[in-house]
Amino acid sequence: MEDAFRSPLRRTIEAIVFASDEPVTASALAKLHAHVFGDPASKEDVESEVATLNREYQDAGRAFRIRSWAEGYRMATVQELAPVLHAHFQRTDSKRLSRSLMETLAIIAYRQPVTKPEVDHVRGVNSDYALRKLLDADFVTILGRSDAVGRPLVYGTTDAFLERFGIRALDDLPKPREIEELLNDPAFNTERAALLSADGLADTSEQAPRPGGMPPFAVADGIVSESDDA
Amino acid sequence: MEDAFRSPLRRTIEAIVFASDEPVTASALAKLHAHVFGDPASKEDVESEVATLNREYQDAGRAFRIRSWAEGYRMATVQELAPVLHAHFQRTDSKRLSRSLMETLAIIAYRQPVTKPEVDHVRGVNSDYALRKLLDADFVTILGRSDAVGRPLVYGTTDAFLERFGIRALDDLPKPREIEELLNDPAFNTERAALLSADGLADTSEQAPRPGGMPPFAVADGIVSESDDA
Amino acid sequence: MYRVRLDQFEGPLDLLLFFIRRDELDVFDIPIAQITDEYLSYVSVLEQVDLDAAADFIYMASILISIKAKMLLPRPDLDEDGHEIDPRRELVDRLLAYMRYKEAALHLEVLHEDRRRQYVRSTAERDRFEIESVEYRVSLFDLVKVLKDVLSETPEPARHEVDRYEYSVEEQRAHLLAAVTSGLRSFREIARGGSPGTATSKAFVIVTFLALLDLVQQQQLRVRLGMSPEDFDVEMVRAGEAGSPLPLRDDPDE
Repeated sequence: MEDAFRSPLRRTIEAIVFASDEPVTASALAKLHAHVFGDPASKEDVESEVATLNREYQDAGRAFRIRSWAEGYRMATVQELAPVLHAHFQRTDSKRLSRSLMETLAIIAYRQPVTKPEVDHVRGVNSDYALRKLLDADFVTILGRSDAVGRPLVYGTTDAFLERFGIRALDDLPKPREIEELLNDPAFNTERAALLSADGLADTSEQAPRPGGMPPFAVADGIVSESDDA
Repeated sequence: MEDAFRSPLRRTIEAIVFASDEPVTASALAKLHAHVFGDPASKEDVESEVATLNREYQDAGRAFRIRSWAEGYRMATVQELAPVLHAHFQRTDSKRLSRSLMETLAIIAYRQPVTKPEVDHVRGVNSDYALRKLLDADFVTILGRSDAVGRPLVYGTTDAFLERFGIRALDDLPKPREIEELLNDPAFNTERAALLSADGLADTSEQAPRPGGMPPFAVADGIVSESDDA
Repeated sequence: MYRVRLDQFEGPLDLLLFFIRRDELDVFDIPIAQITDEYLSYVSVLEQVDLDAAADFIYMASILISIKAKMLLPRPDLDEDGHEIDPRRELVDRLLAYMRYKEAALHLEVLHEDRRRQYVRSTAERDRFEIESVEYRVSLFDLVKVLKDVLSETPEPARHEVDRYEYSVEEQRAHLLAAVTSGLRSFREIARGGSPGTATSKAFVIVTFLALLDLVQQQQLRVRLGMSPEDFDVEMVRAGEAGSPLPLRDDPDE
């Protein structure tokens, strides 16, 4: 086994990332190391030590890894242990984001900086409620004002959003497919089915289960028949 | 190297103790393991796995150990790294504004020119300390004297404030009307609030509840670096 | 009117996409007349439940009607090259753009799910060493929020005028939960008040329905479709099941 004590930088990184409640950037770690040990370190040094740490964790079967989220490092448990953790912390899935919040968030994430009227137009509905919830959750923030008429506020996503979605940087967001691509996809109909219906979602394994939600049509069915009797 | 994957109990212990925000007892861990894996484990099994984990940490030069307190197990950094941790967290903590400072700053920003008695009245507490801090930080300045009885000093925000909060001009602050729209939907009556509170959007499982009802907010990067020299 | 925003309503574009998918329509050749009629019948129902959301739907209804009218014009508008402008064009573009973001939302959701499987040290901050006061990081929005809190604490009598139904969502939640303790129940049955002959009202149904949505969202209840086009079944989500299957299922086998 390598003598890890020989690398104070590695221990510094491990200690800080372990003890932090937010992502720590490589440059902050490099600066800290230089400050405490009087020994200059580069961002690349930090990156390479993080890689070494993760290799050590992997080899030793550690329950956690150092992840790169929101342009910083964060220690988190490995995915395959989720069942044990879910069981212990009794996490239920009731805290998932609703579809309308997720939709609003997607529009803001991809179109930022974006104004509320723009979001409303894309969704076809008033997004006041969703926007407020996203602001409250600190996934979205006000970036400033647009120069457009009325100088509306413009919105964008936060670092907390990146962190809570496990995204390294905004550039890493998966690109939405172009419309042509969507339409030319032979799976378009299945895709559409998956997007739009409850039954389609149930068996698409690569898609996350949808947050508890009722599609509008189900609502309509229930009420139509009822209000007829009423 | 020992094959740690062979011991699900060890990984369970490591994952739970790592992620837990309170000490976890050996018997809770044994029960959890039995529950998830259908494989009974005793308190002694847990104790011996914890000892193994700590040996592994020691050998690998890890920055943390599992400590055994009366109430249970906790993971914590090793003593000798305290100076590094102190150095790091002192730096970051000093970059945060406390809630009382934020509150005071908000009132001054929106009500300026404003006197200290007015600020005190709105906040319901004495704002001496907060005001002094804000003056020190150059977020707030003395604009002059009021004509009111006693000719109290009047305060307002500085250009440094605008710059640090990424606001171009005072007009860019959200208007009270916009704040109302954002935060205070008039239709949001109590019933509705009660109905909707159930769908707590935030995945709160990883956030400790924050006193005072303020969600955690990320500082704009600008603020962090700027307040260094404040 | 009891007002509540039904967060699960996805909005008019979603509804249109649903019609298109269900009838396997060509997005570029939408039968506007047919879709408009269906759309309007939906909106008339929606108005009874959720006036807030209905406004969005009514606006789209007016767009549909105006497209329908333009389609009937003998001489359609021409673009600068002299080609006929399809009155549906703008709507189609919006539908397609919306589809893209819906797909993007699903991708985000996958990321969120994966991230939720990875636990961080929840109160790392507290473990470190004593930090005297809880402090917050801030953005411009925080200022606004704080201000709003402070201003709302400055006394000013608030007046709410709400016409109350004789049923509360709270009561109806209890009613629903009691109704399904013994197993799967039909919504119609529950909404009739449980026993035949019991007088019921629209208010009763609507409030029960709102309570149902609420419980579905909380994953206490699950709704099953497919028994009959005029009804759906409601059942309790047992402890431990929560979150595993979809709360809403269309299960044709049953």
